[in-house]
Amino acid sequence: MSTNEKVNEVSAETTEQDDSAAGPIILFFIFGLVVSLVIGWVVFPKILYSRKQQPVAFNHALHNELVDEGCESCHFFREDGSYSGVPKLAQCIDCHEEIQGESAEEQKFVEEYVAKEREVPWLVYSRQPDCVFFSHAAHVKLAGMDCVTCHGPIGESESLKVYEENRISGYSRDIWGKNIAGFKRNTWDRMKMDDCAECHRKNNVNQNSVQTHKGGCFVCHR
Amino acid sequence: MKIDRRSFLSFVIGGAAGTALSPLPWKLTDDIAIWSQNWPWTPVPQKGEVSYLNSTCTLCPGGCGILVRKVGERVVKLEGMEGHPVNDGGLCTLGLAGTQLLYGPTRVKTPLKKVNGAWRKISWNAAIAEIVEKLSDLRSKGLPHTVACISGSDRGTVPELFNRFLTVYGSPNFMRTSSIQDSYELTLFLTQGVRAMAGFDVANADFILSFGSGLIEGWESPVYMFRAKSTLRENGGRMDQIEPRLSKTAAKSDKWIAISPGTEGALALGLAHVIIKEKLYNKKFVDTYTSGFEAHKKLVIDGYPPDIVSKITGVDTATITALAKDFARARKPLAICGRGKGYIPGSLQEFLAIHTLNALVGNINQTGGIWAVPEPDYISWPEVEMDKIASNGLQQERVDGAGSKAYPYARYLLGRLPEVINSSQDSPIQVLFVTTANPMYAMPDTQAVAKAFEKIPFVVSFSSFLDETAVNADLILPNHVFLERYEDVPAAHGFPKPIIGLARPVIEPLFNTQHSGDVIIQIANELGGPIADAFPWDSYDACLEETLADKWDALVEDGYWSDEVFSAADWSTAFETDSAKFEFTNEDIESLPRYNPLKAKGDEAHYPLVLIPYDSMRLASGHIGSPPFLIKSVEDYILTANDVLVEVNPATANEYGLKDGKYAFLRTPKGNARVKVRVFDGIMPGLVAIPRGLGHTAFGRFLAGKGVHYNALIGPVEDPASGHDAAWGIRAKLSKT
Amino acid sequence: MDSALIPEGVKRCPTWQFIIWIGVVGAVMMWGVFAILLVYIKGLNQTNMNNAYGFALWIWADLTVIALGGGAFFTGFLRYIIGKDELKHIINYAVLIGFICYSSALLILGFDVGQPLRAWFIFWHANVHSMLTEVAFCLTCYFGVLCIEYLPLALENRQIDKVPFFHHLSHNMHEIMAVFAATGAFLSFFHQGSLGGVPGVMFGRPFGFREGVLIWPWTFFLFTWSAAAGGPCFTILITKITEKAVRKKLVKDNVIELLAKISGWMLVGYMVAKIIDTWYWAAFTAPSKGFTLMDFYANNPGSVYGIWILIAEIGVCGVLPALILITDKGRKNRIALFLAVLLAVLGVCLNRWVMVLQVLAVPVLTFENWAQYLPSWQEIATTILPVAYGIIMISLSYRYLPVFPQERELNPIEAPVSQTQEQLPEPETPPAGAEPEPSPSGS
Amino acid sequence: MFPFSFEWIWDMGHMVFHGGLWYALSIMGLGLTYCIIKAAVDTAKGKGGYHH
Amino acid sequence: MEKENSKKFGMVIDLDKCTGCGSCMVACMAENNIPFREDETDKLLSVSWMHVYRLTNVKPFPDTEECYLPRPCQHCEGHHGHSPCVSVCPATATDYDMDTGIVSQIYTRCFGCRYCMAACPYHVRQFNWWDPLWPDGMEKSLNPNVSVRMRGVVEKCSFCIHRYQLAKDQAYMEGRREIEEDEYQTACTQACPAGAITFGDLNNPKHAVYQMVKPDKKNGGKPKNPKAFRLLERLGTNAKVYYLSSREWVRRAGDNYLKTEGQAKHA
Repeated sequence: MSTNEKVNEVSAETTEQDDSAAGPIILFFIFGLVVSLVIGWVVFPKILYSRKQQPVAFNHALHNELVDEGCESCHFFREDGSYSGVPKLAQCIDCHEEIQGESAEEQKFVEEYVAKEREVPWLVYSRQPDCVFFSHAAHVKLAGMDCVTCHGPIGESESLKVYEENRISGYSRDIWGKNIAGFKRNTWDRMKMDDCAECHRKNNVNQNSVQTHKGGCFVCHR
Repeated sequence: MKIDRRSFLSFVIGGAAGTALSPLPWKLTDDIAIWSQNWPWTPVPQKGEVSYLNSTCTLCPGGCGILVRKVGERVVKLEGMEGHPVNDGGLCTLGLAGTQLLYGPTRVKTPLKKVNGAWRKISWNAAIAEIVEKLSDLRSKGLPHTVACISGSDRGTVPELFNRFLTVYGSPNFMRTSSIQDSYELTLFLTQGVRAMAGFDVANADFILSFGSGLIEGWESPVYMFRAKSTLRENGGRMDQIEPRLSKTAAKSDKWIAISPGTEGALALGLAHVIIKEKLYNKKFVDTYTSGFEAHKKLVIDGYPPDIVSKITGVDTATITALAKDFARARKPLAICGRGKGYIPGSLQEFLAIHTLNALVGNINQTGGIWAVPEPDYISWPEVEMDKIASNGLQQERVDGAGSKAYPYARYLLGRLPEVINSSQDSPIQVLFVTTANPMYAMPDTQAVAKAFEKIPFVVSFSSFLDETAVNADLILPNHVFLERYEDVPAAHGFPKPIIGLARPVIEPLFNTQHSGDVIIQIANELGGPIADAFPWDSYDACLEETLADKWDALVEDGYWSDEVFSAADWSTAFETDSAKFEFTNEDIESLPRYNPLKAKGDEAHYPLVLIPYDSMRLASGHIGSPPFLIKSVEDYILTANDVLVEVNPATANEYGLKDGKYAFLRTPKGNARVKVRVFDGIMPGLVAIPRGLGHTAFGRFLAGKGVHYNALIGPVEDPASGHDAAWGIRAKLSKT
Repeated sequence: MDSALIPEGVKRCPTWQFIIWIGVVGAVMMWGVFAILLVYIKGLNQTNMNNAYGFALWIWADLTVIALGGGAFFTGFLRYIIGKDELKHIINYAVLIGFICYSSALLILGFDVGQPLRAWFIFWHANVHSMLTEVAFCLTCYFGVLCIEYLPLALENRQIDKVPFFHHLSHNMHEIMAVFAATGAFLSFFHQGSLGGVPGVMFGRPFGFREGVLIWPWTFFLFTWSAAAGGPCFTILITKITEKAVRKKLVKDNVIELLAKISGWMLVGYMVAKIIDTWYWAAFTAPSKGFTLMDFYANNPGSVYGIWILIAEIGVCGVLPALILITDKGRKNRIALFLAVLLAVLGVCLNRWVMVLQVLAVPVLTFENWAQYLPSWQEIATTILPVAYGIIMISLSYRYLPVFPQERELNPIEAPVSQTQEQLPEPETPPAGAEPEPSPSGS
Repeated sequence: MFPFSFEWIWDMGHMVFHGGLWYALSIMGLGLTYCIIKAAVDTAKGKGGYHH
Repeated sequence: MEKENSKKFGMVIDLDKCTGCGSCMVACMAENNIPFREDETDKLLSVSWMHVYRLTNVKPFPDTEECYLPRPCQHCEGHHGHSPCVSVCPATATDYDMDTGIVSQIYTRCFGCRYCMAACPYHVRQFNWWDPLWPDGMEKSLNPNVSVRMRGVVEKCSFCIHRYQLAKDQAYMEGRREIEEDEYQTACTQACPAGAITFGDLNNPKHAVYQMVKPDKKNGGKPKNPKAFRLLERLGTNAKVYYLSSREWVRRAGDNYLKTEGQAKHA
């Protein structure tokens, strides 16, 4: 308390400040610190992302059992080397022209989409922005990588997780990663440019840049 | 504990520290940057499966094969079809910008009817019912011949359907828009006795002598000419351009010979003079396969010695002599004519004079020469059965006078129509169909044309776009655009071989449009009787498939059918004249007025300069208006903001005190305009040059209002020999503002 | 009203007069702010820049204010590193001017870019080979230094100084100011130079391109040198203008003359270097690219970029002021001194103008023409904004902070520091014409 | 700017450039921190006013 | 720096064949989603990756001659990838790729400082002064293989790099690592009706571009073909776009020369 008194002495001489102690001042500092930390780490991510349900609760595990060629049965390559991505209704209709099982979701799918010939507005967790050129052929056909490396074990999932969309950037949360601080544990936890670059660097793929001696821009950009 | 200023400050500092230690500011900064990379108002093209479809471009008469790239259900790009005989992978600016016509804002999206000057949407059935009522009415009054049709072409199934409809309905007034096709047809008919199209084997020639033809400005089949020109150069061939202005063609020629405009025919006769005098002509051909040579010889020897020709044309005698010798001594010399893109027919005598040069060197129906390509003959529909009204109607003289005593050789004389209508009390045409044509823009003397159209009680436009004619029509029955419909493209203009292209729907029609062929069939069916009987097809597509019969599969497979082994008829059988020879001159030709350079309209004292038009590949000047990409590609020395720049020689600019880049007033007997001046060394003194394809009033904000319309400044000049418009310019005055 | 904030022992104009003054200048500034908003919302189409003039008025203003703000680093360098102690009487003002210049420069850079929301990429994704990266980093860091240098002055405000913490902070910062000044001088040397490097490394633009040593073209050194020479001149110029405006002598002549003398010799050195550079460039560098000197100055519309520029820059605005400043007589003559610093400042402005705009205007492709450019009103408004902002900053600082340590000595006040001060009409920064009555305390 | 950013490489250019940068930043940061801490201590000790 | 099997894509434009028709420009616009505005006559405000210049011999009538010169990005190599624009970009938004020799431009990285535009003597770099907006429905013709640029960034010709990317995908699908010459061609090359543009790998002696100009690797890529030249070769840009012309004045217009320098300096 003695230090406080000295402060008071000085300030009493020179200022018209109210008397106050350093203790409460520090308390206020800590209070401010804690509040902002809670806001930044807990509240902010909740506000930043909107949560959206997929139109149909799709069961990857179930489908995976029924098809012959694994993921490529539905997510296939076209002849020109382009990748089809999320299946279109036309593919689903091959099996789901009529209701197959007893699932309510399937019924919804058939009635809402197949019958009305409406494409399902799937929300794509791995959707990259327009400036990105990602070649599935280079990774799957040339490098022989498996889907899990980037997409994780989504093939084993029985339902689709909630799609969290960044309200500002419009990206899926999976691009930045679930962790708001941007840390990742698995190769599939994050899909930012640095994650692509990291793997390319490790495997010495297209390290052609004059500027960075790393990946050339036009390898992944367009 | 009091909350004072200091504790609050402390709280704020703590808060700031905590915020900095949380992801909030950093993530927000990043996300905002990402937002700026994905602004929602910047479109993101949808991905999808890529497919390529063969088709044929119908935006000009060039007949290029195209490859349509689709992504999902969108048409993304038009490219030239590799291996196509006409364009082999290349494509012109207009074709490349074709997607902008498909998706552009100037499409007519549904049938429209003009009610009290405003457009009203109308159903197809109602629109057709209205036409049928009008037509039935006229027919019952015995006036079927007052129905006319203006069409961009008279070949292929769609024009033939229109023509057939008019015939069985009882009107002779089917009109094709005029172009150098008319002049070349007449020329071939008069000298060789054949009804044929002119084909030019430019690629295999070794000396092209072009009398103002814009070989690389879009003359005939543009891409074919480009390719042929490159091949000519690769083979070491030469090309000389005779033109008053340094056009792109002139610039890309080996030699540019500046000539007083309108005197090209005289130069041709002068060249003939030297060739004959020096006995450089092809003796074998002239002696064996021609007639009338002596008369022709007399004409050119007496009338066109180099010094006189030099005076007429402004080309010096040495150049004339040297040019004639070079031309005659070349292995495969080819003389061509028809100015610019060839959208104006020109003087028949000029065409004859230039064509006879080819005869002198014997380069007719030869490799590297001019070929008479038979008109397409794949359409063989059953003869129509006409009732009395129709027969009577067809007995009437054509309203444009074509084929009459005054104009015995012309098939169509659309150019005369405005004058005919304007000079009669009531319009001799009561109902006018306009298809694949935009006469209110493309015909000279826009004001007179507008006045004439105003007098026609009922104008029906079949245009896909809101063009000038459609805007002023009473009813628009929008056609699908070429990417949404089937249509045969019966020939590629100027291409030396018969070829049929197939335009086909690569996309479902975007709007409530209908194929004009179907509309005509439907109208015919509604009218009933013999008219309906003449159209036994369920639909246009059925008609087309049936018509093309054995060629259909090839057309669908490849996008075109071509007669690879075709070669023009041998000299011994080629000429179907009375003499069965090439006739330098004959009774018919003799009966025509003698060659006499056609003067530009206007009196010299008031209008000291001469205004001439020029064409550019970057400006569509046919019935299609330039899409945004084309206008974007136009040079800044042609168009600046909304002002067109007219070219004048520095000497002329000096004489009239005109400054480069400054405004000036351009006056002609037909109109006036505010323009900007471009002082240009590449034009003869005394001339003013203005580009065609600008000054649109329709086609939306990307085109309308830009520049000045040449046709608003000029009037037609009737060629006494053919009746066609042969105006190559008009007298003008250019003064400082 | 605000007498409690005004330093002791000096007189200032009445509050109402001050408010009107600030209001007028503030209005000009708001005009600029409006233009900035337009640029932010609608984009750079609000300017008359184009694909030939990617850099224009703003970049010129940027380079110029940075060069002229060079007085701060160089005076600091002389005061703290070299130990020219007299300069402590003008260092505050030099720092203030520097602060204004650099904050303006950063502001201009902030709206000059097409995508301000991602302008931080320049730091995050830095390309160390780019002169602009170097500029951005050094500029920001040096602005930090200037803040640090300006802060103690701000803390010396009568009321703030009463808070013991701030009082001590200000004192301690003064104590180690040499460290900051040294860092500032280091940073300044590099970013002034890097700005010179901006045109100097453009080997596609023969007008700007220079050979050099290692990665640095000669313009790198010339820019640093000219900033060191021209910056103090600007400080003197603004000091003189301020003295005129407030009708008071604020800095003693010996201080000004010392700074002027140093500037003069710096200018001499710079001129020698500049002339050698120009000669070498005209004789060797440009001809190797196919250009003669006159290709850069002739045949352009209206002779906007005529040879007069070179004559004006080197002769009239270079050699002449240098000669005035190195002579005792010249420095002592008030008019000559004023003229010399003004010319030197104009010379720097002209040099930066040429190195930004003429570089782009000269046709390089033989079939192109001279590019022409006239700024739009939005560009002019935003370029005037820093001037208005600077005047406001100077007015506020002068009124409330002890900017000029010698002011009290030079302008003693008879009456005790009390109410009377408020009643006396005291001139402020507005031009003399705006003064209601003559100042009682002119020197 | 940081060794973990994509553009970073451990070469001469980066070491010199960023070396200088971080050196300057540290001096500024350390200097400022020193001043603030010293000012706090001085305030606590209740030192009197200075004149400069 | 260059790897063993690295490519060096380049272009040869035969000015004797080029007719200045503008097909290359329009093909490029359609391929690369170039925006358009109502008034595009101020070419210094207009975005067009390919621009056709008009050259003249500056002689009076009737000796006036003209030549047309299409100018895509020259993809300068400079010395070891030190092109005029690449090293100046502060945010590493443009780069030189040693594997292809292509100068890249990343629009989402660019923040619009325009230093690269100032550095490029060819004016190939253009700024998006306006938001790119398409009239309702016209955005349907956009090519999904090329990203649409936003306002405030610089863009330039990419040698249709997306076509290279797609061609490689096709090759990978067929189990190949390399692509053939005809599998990767730019949109302008493909469209040119006169066949004036040739595109290929300048490092590959089998490719037409190599055979046409015979670049002298030891001599900074200078063409051995006397008819060939590059624009502003003397600046040391080491461009990858070569031009052919049989006319001396045209070749001379490709670079700056002192009056004292002879007529055949470029050789």
